[in-house]
Amino acid sequence: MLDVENVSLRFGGVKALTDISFHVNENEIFSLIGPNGAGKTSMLNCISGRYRPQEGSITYDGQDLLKRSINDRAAIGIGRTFQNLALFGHMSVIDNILVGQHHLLKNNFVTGMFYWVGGAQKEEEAARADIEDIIDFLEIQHVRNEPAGSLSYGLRKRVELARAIAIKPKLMLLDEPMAGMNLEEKEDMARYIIELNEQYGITVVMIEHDMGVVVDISHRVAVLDFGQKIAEGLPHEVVEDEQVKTAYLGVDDFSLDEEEVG
Amino acid sequence: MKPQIAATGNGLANETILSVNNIEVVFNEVILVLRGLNLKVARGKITALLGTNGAGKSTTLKAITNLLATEDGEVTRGSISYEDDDVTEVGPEALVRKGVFLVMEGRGILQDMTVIENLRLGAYSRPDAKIDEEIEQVFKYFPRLKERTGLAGYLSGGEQQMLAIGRALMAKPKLILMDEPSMGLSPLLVKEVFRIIKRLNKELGISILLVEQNANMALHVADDGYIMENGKIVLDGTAQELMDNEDVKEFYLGGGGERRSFKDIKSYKRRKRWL
Amino acid sequence: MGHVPNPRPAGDFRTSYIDDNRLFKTHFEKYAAIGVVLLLIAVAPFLGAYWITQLILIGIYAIAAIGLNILVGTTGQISLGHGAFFGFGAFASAWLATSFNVPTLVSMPAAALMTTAVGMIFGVPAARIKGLYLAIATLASQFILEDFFARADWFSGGVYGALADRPDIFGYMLDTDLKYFYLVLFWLVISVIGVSNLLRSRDGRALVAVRDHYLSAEVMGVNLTKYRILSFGISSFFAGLAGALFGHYLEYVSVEGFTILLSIQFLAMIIIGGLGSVYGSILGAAFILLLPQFMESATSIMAVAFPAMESGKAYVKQMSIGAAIILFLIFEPEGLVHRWQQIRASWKLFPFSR
Amino acid sequence: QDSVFVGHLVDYTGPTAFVGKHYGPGVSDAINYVNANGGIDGTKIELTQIDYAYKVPEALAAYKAWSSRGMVAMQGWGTADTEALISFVAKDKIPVYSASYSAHLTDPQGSNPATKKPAPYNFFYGPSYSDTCRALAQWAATDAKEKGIENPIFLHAGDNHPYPNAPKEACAAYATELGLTVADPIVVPMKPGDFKAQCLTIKDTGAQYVYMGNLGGSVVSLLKSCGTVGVEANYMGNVWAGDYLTITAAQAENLIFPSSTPFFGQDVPGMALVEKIAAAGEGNGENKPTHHYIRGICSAYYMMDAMKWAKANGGITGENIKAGMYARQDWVPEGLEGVCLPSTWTDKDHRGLMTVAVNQGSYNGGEITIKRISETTLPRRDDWLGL
Amino acid sequence: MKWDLLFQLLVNGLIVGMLYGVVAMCFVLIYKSTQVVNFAQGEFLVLGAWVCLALVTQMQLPFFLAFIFTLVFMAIFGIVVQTVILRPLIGEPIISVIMVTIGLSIFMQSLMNWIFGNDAKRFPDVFGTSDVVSIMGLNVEVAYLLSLVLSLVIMAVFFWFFRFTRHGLAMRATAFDQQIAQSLGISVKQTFAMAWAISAMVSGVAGIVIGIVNSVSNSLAFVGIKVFPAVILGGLDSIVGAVVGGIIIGVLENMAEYADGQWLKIGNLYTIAPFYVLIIILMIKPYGLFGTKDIERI
Ligand SMILES: Nc1ncnc2c1ncn2[C@@H]1O[C@H](COP(=O)(O)OP(=O)(O)OP(=O)(O)O)[C@@H](O)[C@H]1O
Ligand SMILES: Nc1ncnc2c1ncn2[C@@H]1O[C@H](COP(=O)(O)OP(=O)(O)OP(=O)(O)O)[C@@H](O)[C@H]1O
Ligand SMILES: CC(C)C[C@H](N)C(=O)O
Ligand SMILES: [Mg+2]
Ligand SMILES: [Mg+2]
Repeated sequence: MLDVENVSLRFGGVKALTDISFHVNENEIFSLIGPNGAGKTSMLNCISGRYRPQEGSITYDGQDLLKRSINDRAAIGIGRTFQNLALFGHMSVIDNILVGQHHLLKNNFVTGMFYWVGGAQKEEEAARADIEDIIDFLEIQHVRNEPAGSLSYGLRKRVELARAIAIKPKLMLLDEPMAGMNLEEKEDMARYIIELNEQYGITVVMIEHDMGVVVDISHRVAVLDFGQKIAEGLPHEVVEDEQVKTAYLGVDDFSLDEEEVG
Repeated sequence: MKPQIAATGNGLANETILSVNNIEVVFNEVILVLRGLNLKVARGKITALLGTNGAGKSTTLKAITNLLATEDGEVTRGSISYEDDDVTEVGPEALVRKGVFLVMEGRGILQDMTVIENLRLGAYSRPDAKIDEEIEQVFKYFPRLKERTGLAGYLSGGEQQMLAIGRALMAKPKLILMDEPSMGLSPLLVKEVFRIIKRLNKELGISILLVEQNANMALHVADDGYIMENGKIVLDGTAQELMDNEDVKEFYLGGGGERRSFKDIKSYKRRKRWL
Repeated sequence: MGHVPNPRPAGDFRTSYIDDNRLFKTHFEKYAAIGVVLLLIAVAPFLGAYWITQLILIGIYAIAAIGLNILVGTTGQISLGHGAFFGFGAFASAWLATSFNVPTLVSMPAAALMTTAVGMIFGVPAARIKGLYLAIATLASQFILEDFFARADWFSGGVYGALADRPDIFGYMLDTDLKYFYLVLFWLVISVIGVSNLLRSRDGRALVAVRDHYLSAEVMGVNLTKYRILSFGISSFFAGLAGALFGHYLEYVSVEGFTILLSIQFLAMIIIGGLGSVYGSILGAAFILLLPQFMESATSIMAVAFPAMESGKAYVKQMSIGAAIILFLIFEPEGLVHRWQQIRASWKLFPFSR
Repeated sequence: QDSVFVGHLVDYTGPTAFVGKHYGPGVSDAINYVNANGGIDGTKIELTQIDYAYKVPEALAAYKAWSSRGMVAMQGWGTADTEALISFVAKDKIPVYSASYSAHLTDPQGSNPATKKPAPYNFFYGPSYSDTCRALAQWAATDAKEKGIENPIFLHAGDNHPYPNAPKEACAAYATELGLTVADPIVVPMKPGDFKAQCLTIKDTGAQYVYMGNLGGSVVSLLKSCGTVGVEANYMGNVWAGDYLTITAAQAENLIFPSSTPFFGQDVPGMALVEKIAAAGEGNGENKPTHHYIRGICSAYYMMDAMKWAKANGGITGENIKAGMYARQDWVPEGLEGVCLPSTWTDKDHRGLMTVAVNQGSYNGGEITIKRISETTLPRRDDWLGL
Repeated sequence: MKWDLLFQLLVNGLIVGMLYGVVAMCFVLIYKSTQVVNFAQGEFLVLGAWVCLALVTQMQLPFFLAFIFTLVFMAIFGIVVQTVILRPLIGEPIISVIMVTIGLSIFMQSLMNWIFGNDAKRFPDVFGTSDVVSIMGLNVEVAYLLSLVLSLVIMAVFFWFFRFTRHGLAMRATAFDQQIAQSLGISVKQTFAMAWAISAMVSGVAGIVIGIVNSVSNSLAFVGIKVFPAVILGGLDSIVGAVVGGIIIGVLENMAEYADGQWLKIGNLYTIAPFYVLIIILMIKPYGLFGTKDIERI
């Protein structure tokens, strides 16, 4: 499904990614984990086109992704959510989600202006019906008409997911979908992701810091540290990896004893 | 309604560094977000404020520090007192000078400035600060910041969070309000951040009001806690009391005793309680 | 921009998605809009020459302002060159009509299309430049176009300007102001409907998305470059159309009419009316057009009371325009339309609003 | 007729206010004076003034409003607006007396094949810009001969704007005819500023005779900047660029400029009336009236004399006023003898006056001296009509 | 090629450009600290010139005193403008704020027209400022030389101010995000007032220089528009960029004049060339030569 080969990315002197390779199988939930600044978001940005790696190749569905423009990648079925919310704040939730359908709609500024003739109306209404399913699925009916900018953090994350689903993606990139959520909301979000994957057959690449979630729902995990891949494998294997433990996990308890304090 | 501190007894007044009395906050003159909220922060203690998304936690912190004006919000009822003074109307900069410092949600890093410049601005309210010395002090807590010489906007999430806390230290506050300091941090860093919070509290005696989604961690470091929903406090008590509360366990800490797997939630759903 | 909820009155449930996506949010709004248009049609013959002139100019400026609002309000790109595009439309239509004998009714939309092309050319920098840098780049296009008008004798008559005849419809001359008013009203209604439709369909959404968060808009499949430039094109279309109407109304087109001051006036219209609002554009156009005249009368009256002011009349009028803009923005920074919405919102939320 | 309506365009606040503040009151004071003293044989002139700040669209709007109010004649102002209005006033048959002396306004029937647009209803008092410039070129040629300058160079400096442009080509053609070398014209903005760059270019051309098509602040700036970089040339202004105020502001030395009336206070019979008008009206506030003020009076009086004729010959209408302009030859409005020079308009030729007086003005430590250095009457060449 | 002329134009461009640089810095100062683009910049300039002129000619003050008083006046004026007009707009969209400064410019322009008249008035000679000195063969007004020194000094001071002083840092912080600045204990109001006061003062100085060189008149306000290309070329928020941009525009104008006069014969390439170059440079460098890029992380 997705093949990342020898990707390297630099910002000036900063090496964000060094020689990263991994591949994601069709219909799996693949998690990227690693300490802050490891290059996880940068990796997603390379896949979705925000960044252009200096070296390496990314292949999706047999196509060379790096040759495609950013907006084109949505059209070929790559959806994504963002680490720091990136909704269209002044648009209503519905409109936000409809933007996801941009590449699926045909009407343009000419037919759009002549709404009633030229099929724009029909198409818009069909799209509207379409996204209603997504709204139901993510349980955001009550905020449909609110401007996205006034929603609370958790709801915004959900709307972002809805917007990405509206793209009708085959591959979904999720950047910390559960950050800033409480347990209950995380549970909801986990449920949505699993359902996306199982019911709709969407392949998911997810970045997440909550190890509980990662271990529970992902099929495979890759670990980045300082721009390098330090481990890859099944979730429970990876968490036992010593290198991963020291770089990322630490000891799994709530004690904050002042070991290092001095 | 003015706070009646005398009535609650002098002893308590001394121990309470901050008290929020029945405040109401309205945005854009029409949206009511806080609906009569009460809470107290004990001097030298860590108080956790937990709650669902959109409950109004961030709004509470901004109301305390009087930062709502830029978002077209205002406190329309109730009062806030800090160290026995009514500070409901006191401007944000005066509050910083009085020793109340907010570490904002999303960290509030000045992205187009360097780490050092960010830290220097932390001490803005203290013109007489010995900046260089104090910055070295902060680097003792956050050694990895020292190596970062570029713009703060290019720091990773964890580093930005440390910078935000470091900047708070530069202000030498008596009370720090923290808005989701662990958000987006790796497990290791989450721990480190909480450890630092605990240390600041212990070593420097700074009182802390901690807003968190990571309820487990928060209640572990906190002395007291509040749970808010829909603009109101619905539950309060010592951290231990809260941790033992069944509902809190269910909704914030995850399961009764055993941690349940996220995979099994699909069918499972129990809905809200306290309201 | 603050958020105002837009709750619908109780009982106004929508039963289908069609309802949810109407041009008019309530029946009242729909009938009010139709009513105003009908009223104007009916009343126009009885208005004096003065008011007809005002209405014509308001209509023309409103069309241009609606166009600018697409660029500024919807796509979030500040333009300080709208006046020049307006001028381009005026010159282009006059040029087509005089040099090629194109019938004026055709030359006007044709001029609008030419302006679209020019707008897109000057919009190319928008693919790379953002925010205030872009604003200043559009300032440059204002000056470059002005210079072009002053120099391109073949096109604009150079600094001497060009004649532009009143249009005729198959031999029927629109020679009186009243007839011309109906033409302007026709185009205004078309523009309002067209733009409102645009804003509720795919490309309109894309424009707003580009404004609100262009990075994520691109990831959602919106071609940034295309929409940034397109938005210049669409906005220029309406500028060109309005310019053409303006030229043939005055029957003479002169470089001096399309200075940076006009561009500023257009900006003032949409800000005072309300950014991003079609109806706001119309209100803003009326405000900016009538303000100087109101001030003129006001200062004349004042001059009677204080004869000392007589010599300063012209200045006081100018000053009061500046002052009105300032005061307006201080006390009503989000525009006339916003005030209306706020009144409406609190009225509908009544027991729960403050 | 109890009263007739006349519109009056003025620029008191725009880029040409520098002289507009003098000419405009000349017109209105004269009309008010006549109104106060019996009007046009009993008919009062209802004068409405609009300060259009030299903007063509504003002028157009004012014209439209006025013509629908039944205006019989208009006192206009600038070249750009007057030329823009040519076909409108012709259609509406409203004579316009402009302060624009553009030669483009002088061919009423388009008898010169080179004329772009015939201007049957346009009049002005004084020699056209082209003719004044020709007279200045003549003076330059003579001056060069006297001084023994080998290859005298002539240059036009002015904005790309109808007013400075008006005489540009015509004058260059005649200067060439006179044996002057004509350098490429230099564009100098109408707004004052630092023109050292332009002056360096002027210096580079080696021009000895610089014709300045602008006025007021721009001329002052040009003189200063060119003085700074050391351009050695004779500066010739057009009629609007030469007055004691410009000379003072620029501290000019030997500024050559034309005039078509005597200066205020000079000893001619008609000056008594001018002084009365100035005393009764606003004059120029505290300032001594300039010759622009006096030209304004002449413009108004020619119009009013033509109205008088019209009243006696079928009533004051635009057409009759026009006819009134043609009724006499070499005429001077009553009471202004020696102030307004004898002028002739015919239905084929609106060049009222062909006589140009050339003056030289200097500022020496606060003292202004202006002396007349020549007076030329140009021939009415057919190929010059309208150009 | 006429090297001599070219060289003189070059020198002229450099000198005039320095003055543009000073005005551009006033601009940048306000932008950098308040995110406001001041369209009334030109009017600020003219106001300074008028006030100083009035003090010298009408109050008969010695120039030095008049200069000091002008600075004081401008500082107060800046604070008043900020407090009365801009403070209420804190937090409004940038375009509303732009519009307000445009309104202010319209207001000031006509008020000054009214009070001071619309003719150009000559500045009386002050310590020989209208004398001329020859620099590399080009005669230049002494006032320009003063402005040259001045611009270097101002630039150095500004540079130091924004980099190393706490008020300078506070101004930058405020510009970045007012809420964050407030949370750090910075008084947004004071910071803004200070920025406007400083900018108005420096504008006053520039206005006096320009007034001495060109005579004082309201149309000098066009310098405010002229520096736009300079500011943008340099980068809206770069002090050094302002000066570099000013010099580039100054030189460019003069080179355009040369090309125009020698070969192209267009007429006013001088005024329009900067705008073409502006667009071209922005296409290559969207944030000007030294402007800070927005950090676009997602
Ligand atoms: N646009 C950019 N310019 C310069 N440096 C960048 C840019 N984007 C990312 N970096 C750098 O690349 C490194 C990796 O950043 P990235 O955001 O990918 O980390 P991450 O793994 O997503 O961390 P986190 O868990 O905190 O989100 C960091 O050191 C960061 O500073
Ligand atoms: N500027 C604003 N304008 C309008 N409504 C707002 C604004 N800020 C917050 N709100 C509303 O106030 C409510 C509380 O928001 P707040 O950010 O305080 O929640 P929170 O408890 O911090 O949530 P989270 O855990 O998601 O950060 C939300 O419903 C939100 O929609
Ligand atoms: C220069 C001004 C006096 C106007 C002048 N009458 C012109 O021809 O435009
Ligand atoms: Mg990340
Ligand atoms: Mg929050």
